[in-house]
Amino acid sequence: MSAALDLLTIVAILAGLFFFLAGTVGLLRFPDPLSRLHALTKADNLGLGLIVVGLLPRAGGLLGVLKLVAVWFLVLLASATVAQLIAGAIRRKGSST
Amino acid sequence: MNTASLAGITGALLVGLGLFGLVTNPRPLRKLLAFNLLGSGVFLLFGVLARRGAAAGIAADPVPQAMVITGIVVAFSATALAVALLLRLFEETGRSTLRADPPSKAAGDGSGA
Amino acid sequence: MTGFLLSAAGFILLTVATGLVRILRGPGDCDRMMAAQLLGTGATAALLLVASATGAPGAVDVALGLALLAAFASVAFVNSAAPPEQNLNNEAGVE
Amino acid sequence: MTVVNALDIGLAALVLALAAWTVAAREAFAAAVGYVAYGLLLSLVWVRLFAVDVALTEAAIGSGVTGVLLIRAAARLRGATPALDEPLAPPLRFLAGVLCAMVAGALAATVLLMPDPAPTLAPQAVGNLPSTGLGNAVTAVLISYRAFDTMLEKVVLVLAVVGVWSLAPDACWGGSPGAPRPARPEAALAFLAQVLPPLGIVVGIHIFWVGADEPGGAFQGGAILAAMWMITMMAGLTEAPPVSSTRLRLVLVSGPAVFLAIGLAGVVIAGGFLAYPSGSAKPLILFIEAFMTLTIAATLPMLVAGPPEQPPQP
Repeated sequence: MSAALDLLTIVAILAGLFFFLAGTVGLLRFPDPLSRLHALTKADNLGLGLIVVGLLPRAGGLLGVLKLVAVWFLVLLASATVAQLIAGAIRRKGSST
Repeated sequence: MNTASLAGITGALLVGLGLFGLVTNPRPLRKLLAFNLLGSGVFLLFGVLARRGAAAGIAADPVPQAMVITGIVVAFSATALAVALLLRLFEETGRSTLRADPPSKAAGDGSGA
Repeated sequence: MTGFLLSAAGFILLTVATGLVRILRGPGDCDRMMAAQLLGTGATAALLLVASATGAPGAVDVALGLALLAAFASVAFVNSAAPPEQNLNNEAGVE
Repeated sequence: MTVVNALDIGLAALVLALAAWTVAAREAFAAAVGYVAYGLLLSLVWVRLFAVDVALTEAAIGSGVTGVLLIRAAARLRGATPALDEPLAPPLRFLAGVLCAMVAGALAATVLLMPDPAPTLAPQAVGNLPSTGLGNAVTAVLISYRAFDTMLEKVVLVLAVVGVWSLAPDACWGGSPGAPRPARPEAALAFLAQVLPPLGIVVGIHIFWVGADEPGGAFQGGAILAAMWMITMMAGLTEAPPVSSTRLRLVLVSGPAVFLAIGLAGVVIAGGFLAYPSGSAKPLILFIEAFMTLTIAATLPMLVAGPPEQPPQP
């Protein structure tokens, strides 16, 4: 059982790392600000989310699980809002950025 | 090299960097940023002493830790006061500089910022 | 396992650090803000991994604090990044 | 061990790179963004030093609240004319660089030459914990062993607010600060400001409460509560209260006032200024901390909001 959980941890964290990498590459390589914003939210949502999933078996107790899920939820909330706000700021500035 | 010594060297370099920015950058807001860097470098040196003072079952000496916590809060209030002074100076004179040179009508107010 | 978690934390830091090139290059302030946002998420993830690996008590609370404050810098940026003429209309009493 | 080393070295390099950017950036705004990122990473360094209480403070105040303060300031100073700000002449710059490098080098050498393990007060701090009833030695140092220090530090916070307020133009005295409100209403931001505070208030009180036994405490919890008030102001959901508000002023001074009152009562009851009667130390400490949390939660947003900028409403 614990071997299976360890496997879950490793697979989920590796997948999370992939999304962090993808988000960063997108932030660096995409040509315009709105696509870069798109890449950024992938790292926030999926990257951190998969890492939280991977760490859940090691959380130790209900409070630990709740805290991890709360971290993910809060970052999701922040990233969704910030994406919206920054997209608005980019649009108002036009293509000058 | 362990974590504590590495953090100590980082802290020392931060003090150097902060000092350099404070001395060389003429703009007040940048001086403020540099001063905060300097301060956090000093805090980090406290943290190194705390970590090396691990004993009695706790991983870091609590006394320097408590001093750093107080320090962070005081540094913040000082920064906030300085920012308020700077913004007020800018509002009064339309400039954000520490020079008391003419042609400013309110330079006397500002030289103390 | 500890080694794996710490390496993962290191990898994330390395990745988002590369993203910081956007703070250097810009070109716009929006891009700088995005890089800072990515660094915030990366630091939260690295913190969770380090907390799980070393078992430092309370480290998850730090991640919780970072997550709560994740949006603050960007919100302050968007609030103050309004075009100047709009700024004047809305904050007539301020200038 | 090598993985840990690589992680620490990478983290240190990143912190230093961001610090260098903060110093070297051409624009003040870019430098402020760099400083925010720097503060984030610094809290990671504090976790690596096992100073979790400090990491919490750094995350909440050093990066979050200071970030809002600096980004607002940088944005508002953007119109400033840099005409009179010519940089130092290159030879002087070089000299300054050499001197600062020497300072840094001397400090680094001192750190490396200092005894390891360092002299420590940890055994005494832990040994006296039973008399305070606390489990977190850092909180014990703050509120009990070095209580005088912490009380005066609260006074400093209130003095800073007085200093900021005293910068108000004459016509605006008694009015509201120009709170960090949005330039235009944003539905997404309003949503965030409605969902975040309930959670944040729970987390803030949790961190204050567990501070007695685990990392946390009045500073950290109060800073998170302060951030929650700030986000509602930043979203335009609430206005900053006028500085003449009696309620606001009472909250601002309640922390140091309660601390001082209990300290003075200690002279009579426990035989010393700021001494706690044995047996009831823990409830008293928590009582003081509750008011300190409140004071911090009110002070930090007022410091960020700045001096009054609107004339008082009749």
